[in-house]
Amino acid sequence: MSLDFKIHITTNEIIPIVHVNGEIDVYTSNELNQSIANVGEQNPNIILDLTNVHFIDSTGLGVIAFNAEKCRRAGSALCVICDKPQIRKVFDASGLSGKSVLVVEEETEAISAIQTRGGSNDNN
Amino acid sequence: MSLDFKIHITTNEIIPIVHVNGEIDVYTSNELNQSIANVGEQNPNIILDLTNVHFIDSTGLGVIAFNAEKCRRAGSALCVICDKPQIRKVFDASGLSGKSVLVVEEETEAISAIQTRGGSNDNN
Amino acid sequence: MTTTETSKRVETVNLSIPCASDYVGVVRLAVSGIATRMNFSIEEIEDIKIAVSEACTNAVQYAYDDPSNSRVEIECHLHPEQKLEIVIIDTGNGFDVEATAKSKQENSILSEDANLDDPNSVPSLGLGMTFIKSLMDEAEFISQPGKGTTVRMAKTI
Amino acid sequence: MTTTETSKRVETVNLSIPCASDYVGVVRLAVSGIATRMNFSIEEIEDIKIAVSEACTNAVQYAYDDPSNSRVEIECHLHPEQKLEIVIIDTGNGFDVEATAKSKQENSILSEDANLDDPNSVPSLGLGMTFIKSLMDEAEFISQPGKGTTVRMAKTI
Ligand SMILES: Nc1ncnc2c1ncn2[C@@H]1O[C@H](COP(=O)(O)OP(=O)(O)O)[C@@H](O)[C@H]1O
Ligand SMILES: Nc1ncnc2c1ncn2[C@@H]1O[C@H](COP(=O)(O)OP(=O)(O)O)[C@@H](O)[C@H]1O
Repeated sequence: MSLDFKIHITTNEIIPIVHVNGEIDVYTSNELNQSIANVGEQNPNIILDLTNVHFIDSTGLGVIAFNAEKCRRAGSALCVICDKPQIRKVFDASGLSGKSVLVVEEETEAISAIQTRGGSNDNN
Repeated sequence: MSLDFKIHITTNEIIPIVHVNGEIDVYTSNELNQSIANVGEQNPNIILDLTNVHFIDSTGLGVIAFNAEKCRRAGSALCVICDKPQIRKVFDASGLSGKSVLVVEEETEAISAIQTRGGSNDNN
Repeated sequence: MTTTETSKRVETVNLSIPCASDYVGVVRLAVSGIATRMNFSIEEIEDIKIAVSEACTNAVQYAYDDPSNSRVEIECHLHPEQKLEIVIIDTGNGFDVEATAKSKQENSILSEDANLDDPNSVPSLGLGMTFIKSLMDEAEFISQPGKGTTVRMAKTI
Repeated sequence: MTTTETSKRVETVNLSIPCASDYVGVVRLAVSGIATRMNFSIEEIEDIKIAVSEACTNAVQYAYDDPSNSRVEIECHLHPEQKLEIVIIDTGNGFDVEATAKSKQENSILSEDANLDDPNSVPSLGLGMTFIKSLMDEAEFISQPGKGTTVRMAKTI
């Protein structure tokens, strides 16, 4: 069902990945924000996997931008994995993709993007 | 999208197969009825593939039972392929599965069921 | 509606559609969305979708002589005890609920004397009300000749 | 609604929800069902879903001081010229549409002086109305202080 929403966390190498399933909107974005905040307490860098997200609006973008900007100010990075054109389009329309939020299509890209831009977790 | 509805016809050996995609309800069942009627003009036996049907109610059942009963009276058979428990359940609840409508899980089963029960098309 | 809500009140979603077969699927989608958020199981959601579909289909097929300017109203009441109550209302011709329940299936496809010659008029199975009763925990049919029909159904998680 | 319908009239589906974030997804589902039946493309349906979501979200977030007894009404008008018009209505506080359009994004996350210290209060992006305007063919915001806000949007296939 398209109203199901689930989050689970994995860790690839040293960067935690927040995998989101479902729709990110005003109802679900609080839970996403909380998940990212929890992960962020332990790790400066975060990968957000939106491969299984089929809807996002400006409320969802707001939560992602908020956390990405926090990362940026702290010298780390938040990277979004997203291969769906319709989700990608929302990031592009918002003007966020170029700024604090890195948007890539695959996990390997996300890891190298973070290592380049955010600096590795080893520095902490 | 779950409101998309499509029908296409293939022929396996000598029995035509009506493949249905989407939801069979009061809105779409006329189109299904028409498709089966068209196929039935050429062929006494019919296989109805509901593998990609995710919803059916009594209106849809009515159309299937109507055509199955027509086949039965003509000495041929209509066989339904259906592997989804929730669709199967509707057939079972209706009491149709045992009577004119044969319900099986796979195409090969459907072919042999029709050849046993309906007699092969060669007889015509 | 969910564990994050502390509301102990009934919350209501209302839907109003033209009395036409096109819109029955829209009602199913909206209702399945509500049932999903209430955390009904997939099987329960399927049951609710069928029951709602049967009631809306009956309104579309039988309620009005001329349905073109008529409407069907659907009320979804989300009870705090995790019960979803759905009410489908038409203001059509109404029917005799008891007599229909008794005579059901007499003119069904499955009876030997059913006329199957006209492919454009498929006789009904007479299963709609039976499905509603068997798939939901509660089902009530209230119909008044000339005033219309109200079908009230409910399911608890 | 489709090619099989000969109706040349506007057909309307109405939806009414409690003013709560839970129900915004239900509205998206219902609207996407209508748009699918009208044969909008998948991309267009996504655009419509986002625009509707933004308008409902604004009603839920900003319209009422105490949203607990308040409602949001959604009207979907299906025009025969394959135009879907959607109107989202709240009877809340209203706001100054022009002033807001001018000042938008001033307190956004993306401004350097945005306060990001409280993880429980995420500043908004100020993109909702912009998205509605850019994703739909028509968009109109009518708001009266103390009376509420009506957002009218439309897209043609
Ligand atoms: N909303 C309604 N308005 C008028 N008549 C109705 C309505 N719902 C049901 N009926 C009557 O009750 C009968 C039985 O309905 P049902 O059990 O759903 O079986 P079916 O729809 O297959 O005939 C219908 O044939 C119709 O005559
Ligand atoms: N329905 C509404 N009721 C009251 N105020 C509203 C409503 N919709 C929008 N607003 C006001 O307009 C502002 C801009 O809205 P919007 O462009 O959607 O951006 P955002 O929601 O990200 O702030 C909101 O912050 C709010 O003050």
